[in-house]
Amino acid sequence: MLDFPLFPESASTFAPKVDALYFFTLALTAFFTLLIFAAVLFMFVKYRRTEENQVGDPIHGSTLLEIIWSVIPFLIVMLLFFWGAQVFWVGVSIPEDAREYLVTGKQWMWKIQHPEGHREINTLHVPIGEKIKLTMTSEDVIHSFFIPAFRVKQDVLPGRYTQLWFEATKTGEYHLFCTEYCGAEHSQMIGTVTVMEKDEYQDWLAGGIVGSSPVASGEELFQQYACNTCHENSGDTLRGPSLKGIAGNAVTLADGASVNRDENYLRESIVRPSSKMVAGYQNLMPTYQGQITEEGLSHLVAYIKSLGSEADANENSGHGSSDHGESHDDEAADAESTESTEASAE
Amino acid sequence: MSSQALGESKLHHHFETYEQQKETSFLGMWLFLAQEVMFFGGAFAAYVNYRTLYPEAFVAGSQQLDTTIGFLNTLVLLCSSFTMVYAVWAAQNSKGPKKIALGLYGTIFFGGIFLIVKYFEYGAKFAHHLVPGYNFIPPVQDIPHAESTEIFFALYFGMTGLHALHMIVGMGIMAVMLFGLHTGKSWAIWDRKNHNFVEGFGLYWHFVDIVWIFLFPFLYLLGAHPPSF
Amino acid sequence: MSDNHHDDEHHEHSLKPHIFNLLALFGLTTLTWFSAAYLKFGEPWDNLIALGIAITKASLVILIFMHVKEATRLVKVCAFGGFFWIFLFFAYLVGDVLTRPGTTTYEGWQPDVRKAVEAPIHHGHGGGHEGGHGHGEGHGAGHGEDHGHGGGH
Amino acid sequence: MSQTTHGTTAEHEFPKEHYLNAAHGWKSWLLTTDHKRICILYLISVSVFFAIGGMYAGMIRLELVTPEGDLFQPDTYNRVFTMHAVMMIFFFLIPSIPATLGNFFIPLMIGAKDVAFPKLNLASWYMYLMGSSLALFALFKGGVDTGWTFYTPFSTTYSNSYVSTVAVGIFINGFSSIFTGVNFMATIHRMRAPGMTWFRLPLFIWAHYATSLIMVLGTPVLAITILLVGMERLFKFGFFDPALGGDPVLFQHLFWFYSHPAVYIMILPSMGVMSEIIATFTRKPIFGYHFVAFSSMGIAIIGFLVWGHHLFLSSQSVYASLVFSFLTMLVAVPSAVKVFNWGATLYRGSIAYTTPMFYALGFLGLFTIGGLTGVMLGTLGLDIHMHDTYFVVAHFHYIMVGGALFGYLGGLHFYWPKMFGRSARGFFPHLSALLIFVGFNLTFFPQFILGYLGMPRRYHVYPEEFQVLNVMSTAGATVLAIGYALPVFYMIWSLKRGEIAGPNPWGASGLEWQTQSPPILHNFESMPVVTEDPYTYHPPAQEGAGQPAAAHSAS
Repeated sequence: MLDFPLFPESASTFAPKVDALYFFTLALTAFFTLLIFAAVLFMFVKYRRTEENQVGDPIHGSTLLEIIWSVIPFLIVMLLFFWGAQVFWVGVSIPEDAREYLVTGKQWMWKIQHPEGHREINTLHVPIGEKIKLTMTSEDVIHSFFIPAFRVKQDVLPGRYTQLWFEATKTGEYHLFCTEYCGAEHSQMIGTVTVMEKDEYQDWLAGGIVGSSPVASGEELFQQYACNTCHENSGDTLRGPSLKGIAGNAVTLADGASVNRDENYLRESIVRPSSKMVAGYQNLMPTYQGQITEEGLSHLVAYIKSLGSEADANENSGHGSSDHGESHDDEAADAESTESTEASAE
Repeated sequence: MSSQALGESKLHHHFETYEQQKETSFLGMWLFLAQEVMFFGGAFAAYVNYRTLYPEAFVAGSQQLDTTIGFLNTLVLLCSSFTMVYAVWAAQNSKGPKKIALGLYGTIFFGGIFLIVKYFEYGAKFAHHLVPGYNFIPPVQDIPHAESTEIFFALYFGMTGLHALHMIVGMGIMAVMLFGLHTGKSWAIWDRKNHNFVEGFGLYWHFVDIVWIFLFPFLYLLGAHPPSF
Repeated sequence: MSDNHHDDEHHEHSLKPHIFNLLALFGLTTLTWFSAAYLKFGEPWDNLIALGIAITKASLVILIFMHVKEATRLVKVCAFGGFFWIFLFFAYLVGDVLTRPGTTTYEGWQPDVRKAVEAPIHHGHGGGHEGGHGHGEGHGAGHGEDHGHGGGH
Repeated sequence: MSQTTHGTTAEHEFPKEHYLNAAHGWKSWLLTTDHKRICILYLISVSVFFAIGGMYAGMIRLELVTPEGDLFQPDTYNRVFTMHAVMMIFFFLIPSIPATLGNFFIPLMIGAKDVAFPKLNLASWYMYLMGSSLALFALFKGGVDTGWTFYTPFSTTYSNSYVSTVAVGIFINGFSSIFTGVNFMATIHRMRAPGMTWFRLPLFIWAHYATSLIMVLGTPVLAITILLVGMERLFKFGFFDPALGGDPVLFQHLFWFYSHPAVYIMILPSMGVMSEIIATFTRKPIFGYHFVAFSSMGIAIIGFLVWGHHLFLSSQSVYASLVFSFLTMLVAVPSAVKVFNWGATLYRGSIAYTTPMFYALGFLGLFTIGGLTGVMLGTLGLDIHMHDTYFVVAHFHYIMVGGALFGYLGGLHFYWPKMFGRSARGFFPHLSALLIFVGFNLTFFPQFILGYLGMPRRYHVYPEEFQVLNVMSTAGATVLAIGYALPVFYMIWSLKRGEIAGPNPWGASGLEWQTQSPPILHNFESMPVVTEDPYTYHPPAQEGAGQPAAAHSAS
């Protein structure tokens, strides 16, 4: 019964960085608290009032002391600021080469999809020693995705994508919590994260029911909504911009601004196509808000991102690949504008 | 409005001098106005946030508003500020209750015109399906963030509504002041020595004017087009 | 506040500055209306002109109509402090919005006025934002299997 | 100030005329404009809300004894913790010290007959009453389940509880706060007695001036935010719900622009009380008076610019997070300066062992822990892990209970004899202070550990391994509850039976101790004239007036 943890499991490459900062600040807190308690108690006893009419020494202060105890705390908190910012920077710098999982939060469950297509609800299986990136969105209110053992947390908002990343270092089962209050069963919006050896993970993948991968589902949707009529195979001129190789690159918009085509841009361009029009195209596309589920949107975005290179596109899309050759001119133009505006987008 | 914050005809028990009483009541009034600045400021912050996010939608929204009406209404409100100044001047210089009342009637008159115009402007929004959450249809479709024009109109109704509410409260207070003047109430004898109430209320009315001075360009002008005569 | 310290002196106030002030305000209002309608210097400038004129007008009202010009320093601080404070808030807010990932960068940005000027088109098309309202009922819907995931089935 | 007798043994008679018997009947209370009577009205009403909030706290701790969540339905639990926070923050902590002790003692300390706008003062109490009644009404109808932060779009679209009612209640209550702030600032600027220069003001006044600044500049932003939420709920104006085109992060900016400084509304007055208590019971000037005074202003001003540290993980811009983290770090410096100066004041003092002094010592330790854990949370890298866990809960309870409530209770014990003319001292007050200190630490220290282990806030069901620490916390809460209950008995008892205090039972300096206890209706028989710096104590060796005051020049 009295065997209870005082310190959480540390199971990611990020965790030791946070823990080091934690132990340092903890030591600092303990030092100053004990210092003040001890000093106060000592003086409390030493300078106790012994006579009824006794008064204290009229000491008014010392500028030197004031400077000392302003500057020292200032230096300490600056150290904490820079150290903390550096750790934070590691946390928010999402590695490009990570395996990408899609996460959708809703009241009150986490829906997770592996890059290979496996779906899980409230569980997450990941291989050890590999960088994992989660692209997350919510169907309703704000949630927050938290794995204490990895020391990672990120709010999950409706209407936009947020990301977090980790690299597990220890196999085992860990808690997964929602930490942004989200309604009645907030405390039930929990799950487990299972970290497995790589080969075990492969076995697990093989044993599971394979749905279609996000990219494949995305492509299916792409066909179903006939996106290709405008974005791929419309003969002479494309009515919409080609989608190949665009993800992650900057583009010049009709109004002259430049925007980085990240996940949020792609999502917005599906949901509200008119929001950020690429230069040189008419506003013809209808809005798909409310017509495609959040997961479907994630799939479409994943599919568009998979069109990163010609090779990828061919491998992933059986049907549409024959038309890909058509749009070289536009791509070149795209690439050019990309280069010219990349600097301003940064 | 803290009417009790403004000077009255007697020296209150907790003050030592008239001057102290007067300075205190004005300081209180100014602090209250600073508070009002932050209150409207919060709404302006929402405006600034969304204009940064959806500039085209806000331009499209502005263009649904008639700048000529806005312009004329601004002039009307400035006139009401002037008549308010006149009332304060009349009180400060012991010009007698008639002139004070004249200033107040003028202020109510111009304020009333402003509100009546506002009423017709609101009515037009209902007719043109521009009331957010009720019958909204984006006025222009083929611009980026066309749907967000709805937020523009939400802010338009929210902010002009709050402004109008402040005017209505002000006009209510003026009605009480006029009642006092006409019935010769002791608290409504305003002259050179005692005009704190009139002057303090004047500050409030001018503040309401200032709010409109910012609302006019924010809502009507930024991205406006030439008016059609 | 104009006569804090001279209450008892018979020092007649003049209406003149107020009349001039009213005329100046009329002039500035006309100017801002005219410049917004006919002068187009491009996005940041038009807005800055409109805001600059608004700030000038507000300052005139504060300084002259509200007698702050002759008031004590404390009153001056109160009169302008609130504006300064809310301005700080705006600065932070815009700073956050502009540096968030996914926000358009504003170099050389021009609003597409051309399109917005066209006569209002009333598409009977509200579907775009209606989608969200339905979620309100989702409150009680608990752990049902996620219906229609992927949307492509 | 004239020579004071520091002895506390002199026999006193209870004054015949004082503010409590200056008028009779319920009208004389409900229509009073006397700041001292309004203090009493506030004292009664905030105590009621403290009791209600405390009851809810008890329900939370009771539920969390077991990990299963078997006492309440999830929905009920959510309403319980929301009502706990709403009652405690908006209807207890924010008005607690300013509206009671501030109301009573600001005029007394600066030598004024009343606050600048007595009727506004009464209006503020009625605003408080209206706002809190609406919240109570919502509570009886079933409460509200959004958490006190009202995060959108949950509060605007998804919650089925009485959000609008409570929002209107908080909106109205906001005006009570604004009125109080305007009143105090005008009072401190314009109502000081002759000779009471800015640097002769007690530090209590400086702290309240800084507090009032926040009340005047911050509260209206909360009011407009609440109004926008109300409009979104009622008219479907899409201000904050992404489904309607809004930006939920904007809500968080607007909300925390008030609600972070609101924490300083709670703690600054408490710091003011601490300065008074420590100076009185060491009988010595506060070390570094100017630095303590300016640090209050520094905390108020910088504290306004750090709200974004609640948004590190909300998808706020990373650059904004860096700026906010930096400013959060800066705010730690004036807080540290205060703690060091209070500590240094004890040096070579004449320390009396009294209940208020025990509270002050508890405050010093707990505020240090609360402040430093706040710095930990402001550290970007750590906040990723700690945000929205019990670590945050423990941190802000160390500030709000260990800081603000200790100040309130300490101040109440300190000023009780002045307010009612009779002392409440001896064994029970000491015991109560001890129980509160021990109970508080037992309740909230385990929560730091729980937080780092990863237990999220607002959880009604939690993993089993967290149970032991939660049981400890609940056990502590029981001790805490006993500690809170004791004063109700001995303080009410003291009103009739307590030892008659006399004007200056503690041998303190300051104008408020010059007049009789309880004071007369207009505070002073004649206008006091101030000739000395605050906290000047004359050595008692030579009898009689005319002794040169102790060295004045600081530093």
